[in-house]
Amino acid sequence: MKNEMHLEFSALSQNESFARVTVASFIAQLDPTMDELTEIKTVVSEAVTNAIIHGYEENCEGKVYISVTLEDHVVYMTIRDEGLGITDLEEARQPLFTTKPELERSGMGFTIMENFMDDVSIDSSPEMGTTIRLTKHLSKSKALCN
Amino acid sequence: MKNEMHLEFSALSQNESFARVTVASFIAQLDPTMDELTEIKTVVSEAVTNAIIHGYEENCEGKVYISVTLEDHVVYMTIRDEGLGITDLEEARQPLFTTKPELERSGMGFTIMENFMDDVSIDSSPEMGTTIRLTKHLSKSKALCN
Amino acid sequence: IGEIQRFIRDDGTVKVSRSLKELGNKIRRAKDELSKTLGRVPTVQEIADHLEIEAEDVVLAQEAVRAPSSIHETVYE
Ligand SMILES: Nc1ncnc2c1ncn2[C@@H]1O[C@H](COP(=O)(O)OP(=O)(O)O)[C@@H](O)[C@H]1O
Ligand SMILES: Nc1ncnc2c1ncn2[C@@H]1O[C@H](COP(=O)(O)OP(=O)(O)O)[C@@H](O)[C@H]1O
Ligand SMILES: [Mg+2]
Ligand SMILES: [Mg+2]
Repeated sequence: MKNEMHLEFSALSQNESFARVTVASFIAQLDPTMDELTEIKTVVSEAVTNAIIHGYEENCEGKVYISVTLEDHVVYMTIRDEGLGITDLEEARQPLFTTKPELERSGMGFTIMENFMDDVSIDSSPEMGTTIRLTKHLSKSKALCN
Repeated sequence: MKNEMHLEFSALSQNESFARVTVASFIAQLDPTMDELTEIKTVVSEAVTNAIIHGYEENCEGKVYISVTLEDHVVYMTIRDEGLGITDLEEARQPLFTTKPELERSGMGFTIMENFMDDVSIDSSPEMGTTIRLTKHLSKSKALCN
Repeated sequence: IGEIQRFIRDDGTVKVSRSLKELGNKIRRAKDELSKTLGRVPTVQEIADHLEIEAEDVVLAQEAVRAPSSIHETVYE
Protein backbone atom coordinates (compact mmCIF):
# COMPACT_ATOMS: atom_id res chain seq x y z
CA MET A 1 0.00 0.00 0.00
CA LYS A 2 1.33 3.35 -0.98
CA ASN A 3 1.55 6.26 1.40
CA GLU A 4 2.77 9.71 0.42
CA MET A 5 3.38 13.13 1.87
CA HIS A 6 4.40 16.49 0.42
CA LEU A 7 5.93 19.30 2.42
CA GLU A 8 6.72 22.91 1.55
CA PHE A 9 8.41 25.38 3.88
CA SER A 10 10.23 28.70 3.98
CA ALA A 11 13.96 28.50 3.17
CA LEU A 12 15.11 29.38 6.69
CA SER A 13 17.99 27.55 8.37
CA GLN A 14 15.90 27.21 11.54
CA ASN A 15 13.62 24.87 9.57
CA GLU A 16 16.34 22.28 9.02
CA SER A 17 15.45 20.47 12.25
CA PHE A 18 11.78 20.59 11.42
CA ALA A 19 12.42 19.06 7.98
CA ARG A 20 14.46 16.24 9.56
CA VAL A 21 11.72 15.42 12.05
CA THR A 22 8.96 15.55 9.45
CA VAL A 23 10.66 13.12 7.09
CA ALA A 24 11.87 10.80 9.88
CA SER A 25 8.50 10.68 11.63
CA PHE A 26 6.80 9.77 8.34
CA ILE A 27 9.28 6.97 7.70
CA ALA A 28 8.95 5.74 11.31
CA GLN A 29 5.84 3.82 10.19
CA LEU A 30 8.09 1.34 8.41
CA ASP A 31 9.88 0.70 11.70
CA PRO A 32 13.41 1.49 10.54
CA THR A 33 16.40 0.98 12.82
CA MET A 34 17.69 4.01 14.71
CA ASP A 35 20.74 4.02 12.41
CA GLU A 36 18.61 4.09 9.26
CA LEU A 37 16.69 7.03 10.68
CA THR A 38 19.89 8.89 11.48
CA GLU A 39 21.17 8.32 7.95
CA ILE A 40 17.97 9.60 6.42
CA LYS A 41 17.90 12.64 8.69
CA THR A 42 21.48 13.44 7.77
CA VAL A 43 20.64 13.24 4.06
CA VAL A 44 17.68 15.57 4.61
CA SER A 45 19.97 18.00 6.43
CA GLU A 46 22.47 18.01 3.58
CA ALA A 47 19.92 18.49 0.81
CA VAL A 48 17.86 21.10 2.66
CA THR A 49 20.98 23.04 3.67
CA ASN A 50 22.08 23.03 0.03
CA ALA A 51 18.70 24.37 -1.09
CA ILE A 52 18.83 27.16 1.47
CA ILE A 53 22.43 28.32 1.16
CA HIS A 54 23.20 27.48 -2.48
CA GLY A 55 19.80 27.40 -4.14
CA TYR A 56 18.40 30.51 -2.45
CA GLU A 57 21.54 32.04 -0.90
CA GLU A 58 19.51 32.33 2.31
CA ASN A 59 16.67 34.37 0.78
CA CYS A 60 13.91 33.54 3.26
CA GLU A 61 11.23 33.97 0.61
CA GLY A 62 12.42 30.84 -1.15
CA LYS A 63 10.49 27.62 -0.66
CA VAL A 64 11.90 24.15 -0.16
CA TYR A 65 9.79 21.19 -1.33
CA ILE A 66 10.09 17.67 0.07
CA SER A 67 8.06 14.65 -1.05
CA VAL A 68 8.25 11.18 0.42
CA THR A 69 6.51 8.06 -0.84
CA LEU A 70 6.57 4.82 1.14
CA GLU A 71 5.91 1.61 -0.75
CA ASP A 72 6.61 -1.80 0.79
CA HIS A 73 9.92 -1.23 2.53
CA VAL A 74 11.24 1.40 0.15
CA VAL A 75 11.53 5.13 0.78
CA TYR A 76 11.33 7.40 -2.28
CA MET A 77 12.27 10.98 -1.45
CA THR A 78 12.50 14.15 -3.52
CA ILE A 79 14.00 17.42 -2.26
CA ARG A 80 13.57 20.38 -4.56
CA ASP A 81 14.17 24.10 -4.75
CA GLU A 82 13.45 26.70 -7.42
CA GLY A 83 16.68 28.54 -6.82
CA LEU A 84 19.84 29.24 -8.76
CA GLY A 85 20.57 25.72 -9.99
CA ILE A 86 23.94 24.02 -10.42
CA THR A 87 26.12 25.09 -13.37
CA ASP A 88 28.53 22.13 -13.50
CA LEU A 89 26.87 19.07 -12.04
CA GLU A 90 29.78 16.67 -12.50
CA GLU A 91 32.07 19.06 -10.71
CA ALA A 92 29.54 19.74 -7.95
CA ARG A 93 29.24 16.04 -7.16
CA GLN A 94 32.97 15.64 -6.53
CA PRO A 95 33.90 15.07 -2.90
CA LEU A 96 35.23 18.23 -1.23
CA PHE A 97 34.07 20.51 -4.08
CA THR A 98 32.30 23.62 -2.88
CA THR A 99 31.47 27.00 -4.40
CA LYS A 100 31.34 28.57 -0.93
CA PRO A 101 34.67 27.93 0.81
CA GLU A 102 34.24 31.17 2.77
CA LEU A 103 31.38 29.50 4.67
CA GLU A 104 33.69 26.64 5.67
CA ARG A 105 31.53 24.21 3.70
CA SER A 106 32.90 20.68 3.66
CA GLY A 107 31.91 20.01 0.06
CA MET A 108 30.76 16.55 1.18
CA GLY A 109 26.98 16.88 0.84
CA PHE A 110 26.53 14.82 -2.30
CA THR A 111 29.08 12.24 -1.15
CA ILE A 112 27.09 11.77 2.08
CA MET A 113 23.84 11.41 0.15
CA GLU A 114 25.40 8.78 -2.09
CA ASN A 115 26.76 6.87 0.89
CA PHE A 116 23.55 6.82 2.90
CA MET A 117 21.02 6.27 0.12
CA ASP A 118 20.82 3.47 -2.45
CA ASP A 119 20.21 5.82 -5.36
CA VAL A 120 20.73 9.53 -5.92
CA SER A 121 19.79 11.42 -9.06
CA ILE A 122 20.08 15.17 -9.58
CA ASP A 123 18.30 17.44 -12.06
CA SER A 124 19.39 21.03 -12.10
CA SER A 125 19.37 24.15 -14.26
CA PRO A 126 19.26 27.91 -13.71
CA GLU A 127 15.68 28.06 -15.04
CA MET A 128 14.33 25.13 -13.05
CA GLY A 129 16.30 25.08 -9.82
CA THR A 130 17.50 21.79 -8.35
CA THR A 131 15.68 18.50 -7.78
CA ILE A 132 17.32 15.65 -5.87
CA ARG A 133 15.68 12.20 -6.07
CA LEU A 134 16.78 9.64 -3.51
CA THR A 135 15.82 6.04 -2.78
CA LYS A 136 16.49 3.87 0.24
CA HIS A 137 15.52 0.24 0.76
CA LEU A 138 15.01 -0.34 4.46
CA SER A 139 16.17 -3.63 5.95
CA LYS A 140 13.42 -6.16 6.56
CA SER A 141 15.32 -8.38 8.96
CA LYS A 142 13.42 -7.45 12.07
CA ALA A 143 12.13 -9.61 14.93
CA LEU A 144 9.61 -12.10 13.58
CA CYS A 145 6.78 -11.10 15.89
CA ASN A 146 5.70 -7.67 14.72
CA MET B 1 9.48 37.31 10.91
CA LYS B 2 7.01 35.03 9.27
CA ASN B 3 7.59 31.32 8.88
CA GLU B 4 5.20 28.99 7.10
CA MET B 5 4.81 25.37 6.16
CA HIS B 6 2.34 23.41 4.07
CA LEU B 7 1.79 19.69 4.37
CA GLU B 8 -0.24 17.27 2.29
CA PHE B 9 -0.61 13.56 3.04
CA SER B 10 -2.71 10.50 2.26
CA ALA B 11 -5.91 10.18 4.32
CA LEU B 12 -4.76 7.14 6.30
CA SER B 13 -5.33 6.88 10.06
CA GLN B 14 -1.74 5.66 10.46
CA ASN B 15 -0.66 9.19 9.44
CA GLU B 16 -2.36 10.83 12.40
CA SER B 17 0.68 10.61 14.69
CA PHE B 18 2.88 11.84 11.87
CA ALA B 19 0.64 14.90 11.38
CA ARG B 20 0.67 15.68 15.12
CA VAL B 21 4.43 15.46 15.42
CA THR B 22 5.02 17.48 12.23
CA VAL B 23 2.91 20.37 13.47
CA ALA B 24 4.42 20.09 16.98
CA SER B 25 7.94 20.15 15.60
CA PHE B 26 7.22 23.31 13.59
CA ILE B 27 5.61 25.10 16.51
CA ALA B 28 8.37 23.99 18.91
CA GLN B 29 10.49 26.77 17.38
CA LEU B 30 8.44 29.26 19.41
CA ASP B 31 9.32 27.32 22.57
CA PRO B 32 5.75 26.85 23.84
CA THR B 33 4.96 25.14 27.16
CA MET B 34 4.19 21.43 27.21
CA ASP B 35 0.52 22.22 27.80
CA GLU B 36 0.36 24.45 24.73
CA LEU B 37 2.08 21.85 22.59
CA THR B 38 -0.13 19.05 23.88
CA GLU B 39 -3.24 21.13 23.21
CA ILE B 40 -2.19 21.85 19.66
CA LYS B 41 -1.30 18.20 19.04
CA THR B 42 -4.74 17.17 20.32
CA VAL B 43 -6.46 19.68 18.06
CA VAL B 44 -4.51 18.38 15.07
CA SER B 45 -5.57 14.82 15.96
CA GLU B 46 -9.22 15.79 16.14
CA ALA B 47 -9.27 17.71 12.88
CA VAL B 48 -7.22 15.16 10.95
CA THR B 49 -9.34 12.27 12.25
CA ASN B 50 -12.45 14.16 11.15
CA ALA B 51 -11.03 14.65 7.67
CA ILE B 52 -10.17 10.95 7.36
CA ILE B 53 -13.28 9.34 8.79
CA HIS B 54 -15.95 11.91 7.97
CA GLY B 55 -14.51 13.83 5.03
CA TYR B 56 -13.19 10.82 3.14
CA GLU B 57 -14.87 7.93 4.98
CA GLU B 58 -11.43 6.34 5.10
CA ASN B 59 -10.83 6.41 1.35
CA CYS B 60 -7.03 6.29 1.32
CA GLU B 61 -6.86 8.21 -1.96
CA GLY B 62 -8.08 11.34 -0.19
CA LYS B 63 -5.56 14.01 0.76
CA VAL B 64 -5.42 15.99 3.97
CA TYR B 65 -3.88 19.49 3.81
CA ILE B 66 -2.34 21.27 6.80
CA SER B 67 -0.84 24.75 6.74
CA VAL B 68 0.82 26.49 9.66
CA THR B 69 2.07 30.07 9.79
CA LEU B 70 4.07 31.38 12.74
CA GLU B 71 4.16 35.12 13.24
CA ASP B 72 5.41 36.70 16.43
CA HIS B 73 3.94 34.41 19.05
CA VAL B 74 0.83 33.46 17.16
CA VAL B 75 0.09 30.13 15.48
CA TYR B 76 -2.24 30.24 12.45
CA MET B 77 -3.27 26.75 11.37
CA THR B 78 -5.53 25.47 8.59
CA ILE B 79 -6.63 21.85 8.24
CA ARG B 80 -8.49 21.05 5.05
CA ASP B 81 -9.99 18.16 3.13
CA GLU B 82 -11.80 17.93 -0.19
CA GLY B 83 -14.24 15.34 1.06
CA LEU B 84 -17.94 15.13 1.67
CA GLY B 85 -18.42 18.37 3.58
CA ILE B 86 -20.71 19.06 6.53
CA THR B 87 -24.43 19.40 5.80
CA ASP B 88 -25.56 21.12 9.01
CA LEU B 89 -22.68 23.04 10.50
CA GLU B 90 -24.50 24.41 13.53
CA GLU B 91 -25.62 20.93 14.45
CA ALA B 92 -22.18 19.44 13.84
CA ARG B 93 -20.57 21.90 16.24
CA GLN B 94 -22.79 20.86 19.14
CA PRO B 95 -21.02 18.92 21.88
CA LEU B 96 -21.68 15.18 21.66
CA PHE B 97 -23.23 15.40 18.17
CA THR B 98 -21.91 12.76 15.80
CA THR B 99 -23.11 11.28 12.51
CA LYS B 100 -21.18 8.08 13.23
CA PRO B 101 -22.32 6.69 16.59
CA GLU B 102 -21.51 3.16 15.36
CA LEU B 103 -17.83 4.10 15.47
CA GLU B 104 -18.16 5.13 19.11
CA ARG B 105 -17.26 8.68 18.22
CA SER B 106 -17.45 11.05 21.17
CA GLY B 107 -18.87 13.94 19.17
CA MET B 108 -16.48 16.22 21.06
CA GLY B 109 -14.02 17.13 18.30
CA PHE B 110 -15.20 20.67 17.66
CA THR B 111 -15.69 21.33 21.37
CA ILE B 112 -12.08 20.31 22.00
CA MET B 113 -10.85 22.57 19.19
CA GLU B 114 -12.81 25.49 20.60
CA ASN B 115 -11.45 24.90 24.09
CA PHE B 116 -7.81 24.58 23.10
CA MET B 117 -7.58 27.28 20.44
CA ASP B 118 -8.37 30.99 20.65
CA ASP B 119 -10.34 31.05 17.42
CA VAL B 120 -11.99 28.36 15.29
CA SER B 121 -13.74 28.99 12.01
CA ILE B 122 -15.19 26.32 9.72
CA ASP B 123 -16.02 26.50 6.03
CA SER B 124 -17.73 23.49 4.59
CA SER B 125 -19.84 22.37 1.65
CA PRO B 126 -20.34 19.18 -0.37
CA GLU B 127 -18.60 20.76 -3.39
CA MET B 128 -15.65 22.19 -1.53
CA GLY B 129 -15.03 19.84 1.38
CA THR B 130 -14.14 21.19 4.81
CA THR B 131 -11.63 23.85 5.89
CA ILE B 132 -10.93 24.50 9.56
CA ARG B 133 -9.00 27.67 10.46
CA LEU B 134 -7.57 27.86 13.95
CA THR B 135 -5.53 30.47 15.82
CA LYS B 136 -3.60 30.22 19.06
CA HIS B 137 -1.68 32.96 20.82
CA LEU B 138 1.19 31.41 22.72
CA SER B 139 2.08 32.83 26.12
CA LYS B 140 5.03 35.18 26.13
CA SER B 141 5.88 34.88 29.79
CA LYS B 142 9.20 33.28 29.09
CA ALA B 143 12.50 33.38 30.90
CA LEU B 144 14.49 36.44 29.90
CA CYS B 145 17.58 34.45 28.99
CA ASN B 146 16.64 32.32 25.99
CA ILE C 1 -10.17 15.19 27.00
CA GLY C 2 -8.93 13.35 23.93
CA GLU C 3 -5.54 11.77 24.27
CA ILE C 4 -3.42 13.88 26.55
CA GLN C 5 0.13 12.69 26.58
CA ARG C 6 2.19 13.73 29.55
CA PHE C 7 5.80 13.26 28.68
CA ILE C 8 7.76 13.21 31.90
CA ARG C 9 5.94 15.01 34.65
CA ASP C 10 2.57 16.56 35.15
CA ASP C 11 3.97 20.07 35.16
CA GLY C 12 2.48 21.26 31.88
CA THR C 13 4.04 24.67 32.23
CA VAL C 14 7.50 23.22 31.70
CA LYS C 15 9.01 24.49 28.51
CA VAL C 16 8.82 22.05 25.62
CA SER C 17 12.51 22.36 24.90
CA ARG C 18 13.42 21.17 28.38
CA SER C 19 10.81 18.42 28.47
CA LEU C 20 11.83 17.10 25.08
CA LYS C 21 15.50 17.13 26.10
CA GLU C 22 14.71 14.99 29.12
CA LEU C 23 12.81 12.56 26.95
CA GLY C 24 15.60 12.66 24.41
CA ASN C 25 18.07 11.59 27.09
CA LYS C 26 15.78 8.72 28.07
CA ILE C 27 15.76 7.67 24.42
CA ARG C 28 19.53 7.71 24.30
CA ARG C 29 19.70 5.47 27.37
CA ALA C 30 17.01 3.16 25.98
CA LYS C 31 18.93 2.83 22.74
CA ASP C 32 22.09 1.82 24.63
CA GLU C 33 20.25 -0.67 26.83
CA LEU C 34 18.35 -2.28 23.98
CA SER C 35 21.48 -2.47 21.83
CA LYS C 36 23.05 -4.57 24.55
CA THR C 37 20.08 -6.86 25.15
CA LEU C 38 19.24 -7.32 21.46
CA GLY C 39 22.82 -7.46 20.22
CA ARG C 40 21.98 -5.06 17.38
CA VAL C 41 20.75 -1.50 16.82
CA PRO C 42 17.13 -1.29 17.97
CA THR C 43 14.30 -0.18 15.69
CA VAL C 44 12.35 2.97 16.43
CA GLN C 45 9.27 0.95 17.45
CA GLU C 46 11.33 -1.09 19.90
CA ILE C 47 12.41 2.12 21.62
CA ALA C 48 8.86 3.49 21.49
CA ASP C 49 7.46 0.34 23.12
CA HIS C 50 10.17 0.40 25.77
CA LEU C 51 9.31 3.99 26.76
CA GLU C 52 5.57 3.57 26.14
CA ILE C 53 5.38 6.43 23.68
CA GLU C 54 4.74 6.57 19.95
CA ALA C 55 7.48 6.07 17.39
CA GLU C 56 6.87 9.55 15.99
CA ASP C 57 7.41 11.03 19.45
CA VAL C 58 10.73 9.21 19.68
CA VAL C 59 11.76 11.08 16.53
CA LEU C 60 10.56 14.42 17.92
CA ALA C 61 12.36 14.06 21.25
CA GLN C 62 15.56 12.72 19.73
CA GLU C 63 15.91 15.88 17.67
CA ALA C 64 15.85 17.93 20.87
CA VAL C 65 19.11 16.36 22.02
CA ARG C 66 20.87 16.65 18.71
CA ALA C 67 24.08 18.65 19.15
CA PRO C 68 23.34 22.18 17.95
CA SER C 69 24.28 22.32 14.31
CA SER C 70 24.83 25.63 12.69
CA ILE C 71 23.81 25.95 9.08
CA HIS C 72 27.47 25.69 8.30
CA GLU C 73 28.13 22.23 9.59
CA THR C 74 26.49 18.84 9.83
CA VAL C 75 27.09 17.00 13.07
CA TYR C 76 27.06 13.23 13.07
CA GLU C 77 25.34 11.51 15.94
N1 LIG D 1 20.31 23.08 -4.24
C1 LIG D 1 21.40 23.59 -4.81
N2 LIG D 1 21.32 24.71 -5.57
C2 LIG D 1 22.43 25.25 -6.15
N3 LIG D 1 23.67 24.74 -6.03
C3 LIG D 1 23.82 23.62 -5.30
C4 LIG D 1 22.71 22.99 -4.66
N4 LIG D 1 23.16 21.92 -3.99
C5 LIG D 1 24.48 21.84 -4.23
N5 LIG D 1 24.89 22.86 -5.00
C6 LIG D 1 26.26 23.11 -5.52
O1 LIG D 1 27.00 21.89 -5.38
C7 LIG D 1 28.16 22.12 -4.57
C8 LIG D 1 28.47 20.89 -3.76
O2 LIG D 1 27.47 20.65 -2.78
P1 LIG D 1 27.83 19.80 -1.50
O3 LIG D 1 28.49 18.52 -1.92
O4 LIG D 1 26.62 19.70 -0.65
O5 LIG D 1 28.95 20.68 -0.78
P2 LIG D 1 28.79 22.06 0.05
O6 LIG D 1 27.33 22.28 0.34
O7 LIG D 1 29.58 21.80 1.29
O8 LIG D 1 29.37 23.13 -0.80
C9 LIG D 1 27.82 23.35 -3.75
O9 LIG D 1 28.98 24.04 -3.30
C10 LIG D 1 26.99 24.18 -4.73
O10 LIG D 1 27.82 24.88 -5.63
N1 LIG E 1 -13.88 17.08 7.86
C1 LIG E 1 -15.18 16.74 7.97
N2 LIG E 1 -15.88 16.35 6.88
C2 LIG E 1 -17.17 16.00 6.97
N3 LIG E 1 -17.88 15.99 8.12
C3 LIG E 1 -17.26 16.38 9.24
C4 LIG E 1 -15.89 16.77 9.23
N4 LIG E 1 -15.53 17.09 10.49
C5 LIG E 1 -16.62 16.95 11.25
N5 LIG E 1 -17.67 16.51 10.52
C6 LIG E 1 -19.06 16.27 10.98
O1 LIG E 1 -19.20 16.93 12.23
C7 LIG E 1 -19.61 15.97 13.23
C8 LIG E 1 -19.02 16.35 14.57
O2 LIG E 1 -17.59 16.22 14.55
P1 LIG E 1 -16.83 16.03 15.93
O3 LIG E 1 -17.26 17.09 16.88
O4 LIG E 1 -15.39 15.91 15.66
O5 LIG E 1 -17.40 14.65 16.48
P2 LIG E 1 -17.09 13.14 15.98
O6 LIG E 1 -15.91 13.17 15.07
O7 LIG E 1 -16.83 12.41 17.25
O8 LIG E 1 -18.32 12.66 15.30
C9 LIG E 1 -19.15 14.63 12.69
O9 LIG E 1 -19.86 13.55 13.26
C10 LIG E 1 -19.36 14.80 11.20
O10 LIG E 1 -20.70 14.58 10.86
MG1 LIG F 1 26.08 20.86 1.02
MG1 LIG G 1 -14.20 14.21 15.46
